[in-house]
Amino acid sequence: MNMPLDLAPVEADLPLDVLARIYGEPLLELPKDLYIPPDALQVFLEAFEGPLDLLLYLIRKANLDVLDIPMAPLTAQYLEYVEAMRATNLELAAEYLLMAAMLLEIKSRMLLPRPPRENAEEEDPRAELVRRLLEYEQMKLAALRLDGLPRVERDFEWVGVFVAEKVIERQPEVSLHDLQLAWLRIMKKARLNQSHRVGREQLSVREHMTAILRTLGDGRYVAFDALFDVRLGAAGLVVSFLAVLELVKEKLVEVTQNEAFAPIYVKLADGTGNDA
Amino acid sequence: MEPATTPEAWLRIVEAALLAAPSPLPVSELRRLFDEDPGPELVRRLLEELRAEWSAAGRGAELVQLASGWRFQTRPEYQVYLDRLKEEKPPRYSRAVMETLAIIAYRQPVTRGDIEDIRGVAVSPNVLKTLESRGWVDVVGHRDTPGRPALFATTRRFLDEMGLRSLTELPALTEIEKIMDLVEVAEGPEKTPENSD
Amino acid sequence: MEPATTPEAWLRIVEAALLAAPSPLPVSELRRLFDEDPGPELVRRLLEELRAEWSAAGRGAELVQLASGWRFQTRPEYQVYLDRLKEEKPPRYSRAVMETLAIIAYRQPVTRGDIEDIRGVAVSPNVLKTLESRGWVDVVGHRDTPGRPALFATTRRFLDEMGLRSLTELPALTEIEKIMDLVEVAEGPEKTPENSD
Repeated sequence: MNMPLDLAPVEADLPLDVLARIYGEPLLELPKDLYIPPDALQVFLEAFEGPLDLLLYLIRKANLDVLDIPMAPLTAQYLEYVEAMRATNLELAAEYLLMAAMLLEIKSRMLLPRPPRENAEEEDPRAELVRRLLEYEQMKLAALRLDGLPRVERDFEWVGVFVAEKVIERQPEVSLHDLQLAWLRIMKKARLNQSHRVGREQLSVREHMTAILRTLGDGRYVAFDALFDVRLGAAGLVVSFLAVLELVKEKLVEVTQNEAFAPIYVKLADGTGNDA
Repeated sequence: MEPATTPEAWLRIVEAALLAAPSPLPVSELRRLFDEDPGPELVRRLLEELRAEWSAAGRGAELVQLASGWRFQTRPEYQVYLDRLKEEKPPRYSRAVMETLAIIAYRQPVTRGDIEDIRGVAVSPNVLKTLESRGWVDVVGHRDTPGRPALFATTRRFLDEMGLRSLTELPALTEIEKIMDLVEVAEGPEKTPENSD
Repeated sequence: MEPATTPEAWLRIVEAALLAAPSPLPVSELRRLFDEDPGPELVRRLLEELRAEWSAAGRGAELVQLASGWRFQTRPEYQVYLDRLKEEKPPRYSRAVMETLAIIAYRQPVTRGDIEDIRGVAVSPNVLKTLESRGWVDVVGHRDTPGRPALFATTRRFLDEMGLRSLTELPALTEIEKIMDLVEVAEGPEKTPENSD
């Protein structure tokens, strides 16, 4: 007797076909005389997921009605398998023996005279076994279908393209709030006094100081008037003027006038300028 | 960078994000791509358009919606080719693993005892470990019974990796009656079950 | 699976492989995709065609050739959008950089010496270089004192990037002083302030 050795659990690659799976169980042909070479028996045992699986196999193979299981032949056949396994000293899971005991018990209860009541069906000693067999079979089929779903890495791959990075360097983000806090820290640390107080007005003076320095950046003389933009309005002109005064005070610019009423020129103070 | 103002530009931004994403992107995440939040409806329209565009072009990959968001994946018909470049084959799972997974998926949350009741055999710790380490199953709580056994359920990742949006998309269970019908069909004398396909 | 026999099918197989590949694929690797080795020339033609196809469609990603092979990558112009999905926080300037920037912004024009006077510590050249290379600060002149130290001021770009029209829109220091008490409560002595927005 040549036992197929590929008794592995139902192949996942089979097309999803319930009928074929129910009736196309591994081991369609069992040796009639139940002589099974020990190594084949091992494989056989591994092909089943437990006593429920084995019972289902026996029931389905014999085309028995699961709702009206003939307990005597089924129990007999089950016991033969279990005996064969025990005889070859295979390590048999305790559940197989437990099931054997359960089958025998059901069989013996079936032999007892039935009470003449109408609701005998509910008291059928096989009811619990049938419920378990059907529930297990349902999950067994569900497992096959689940295995049949397209699955990542087996049936498809995730797409993950490279992100072109480093082309733009990630710059730190700075908010006005950050700037405010930074300044605040400085003030706290230095216990800044009045001289470091800078108000809104002074800030605009400082802004103009920077603007004037930029205008004078190349070291040339610039007409005093040209430093003032009338579009800034009176307040703006005052601020510009204050900026020039501050620059003079800080010796950053020189103001020259050759004679009274002659044009006034402004240039960067000596040695100042971007000629470095 | 000038702001993306045309629908075509939006499509391309969403496409770039989805192509590069290491995990499925939900609509809420995709909304963050833009200078101004376009709202969920517009993003969903862009996604549908993108999906249709890729589908019509018959590309090597397709845009799919999964439990945790949208993602590009290669079409299954190309897997046989892609497998040739693979170093190692994806794991195959034993019947014990798949049956345990099915019971957790369809009956969740369940304890190990529940699984053993249904399968009629002890569940090896390796089986649950296999499913947990794949990220398909995790412990979502404990049943308030003696021993406080752990309750197992499937994860979002399980759905994602099976290409499902929700548990309701699991293959329908064969109804018990159906199983019995099948038996009756097969019980016909000598009759082999017909397979029309 | 019927064998892929048309050039269009080959293109799609190569496309799927490249989209799913975790690293660049050399031509030698791509040849292994097919039932029969198409040879390097045909694979190269397919790659060129694929590149042209993606480029013409103006997709969010492009096919590029690198030293180690070919790969798809997102177009650089989309990075600014993709960055928004990143979990990681953007880099932050050190305390020294931020304080130096604040001093230059509020006290400009200032020399490095001025900054050191106010901060009470030496200013590393890197700090100023950081701000200059960002384009936020530049040298507007030199003070007429020994050594002719450079005078730093903020630039127009600084204002633009901070969303200001002029320096006068910087938070007024009177306001700052008003909230000082609040900050003293909120800010521990060693703690770097967190940006609350």
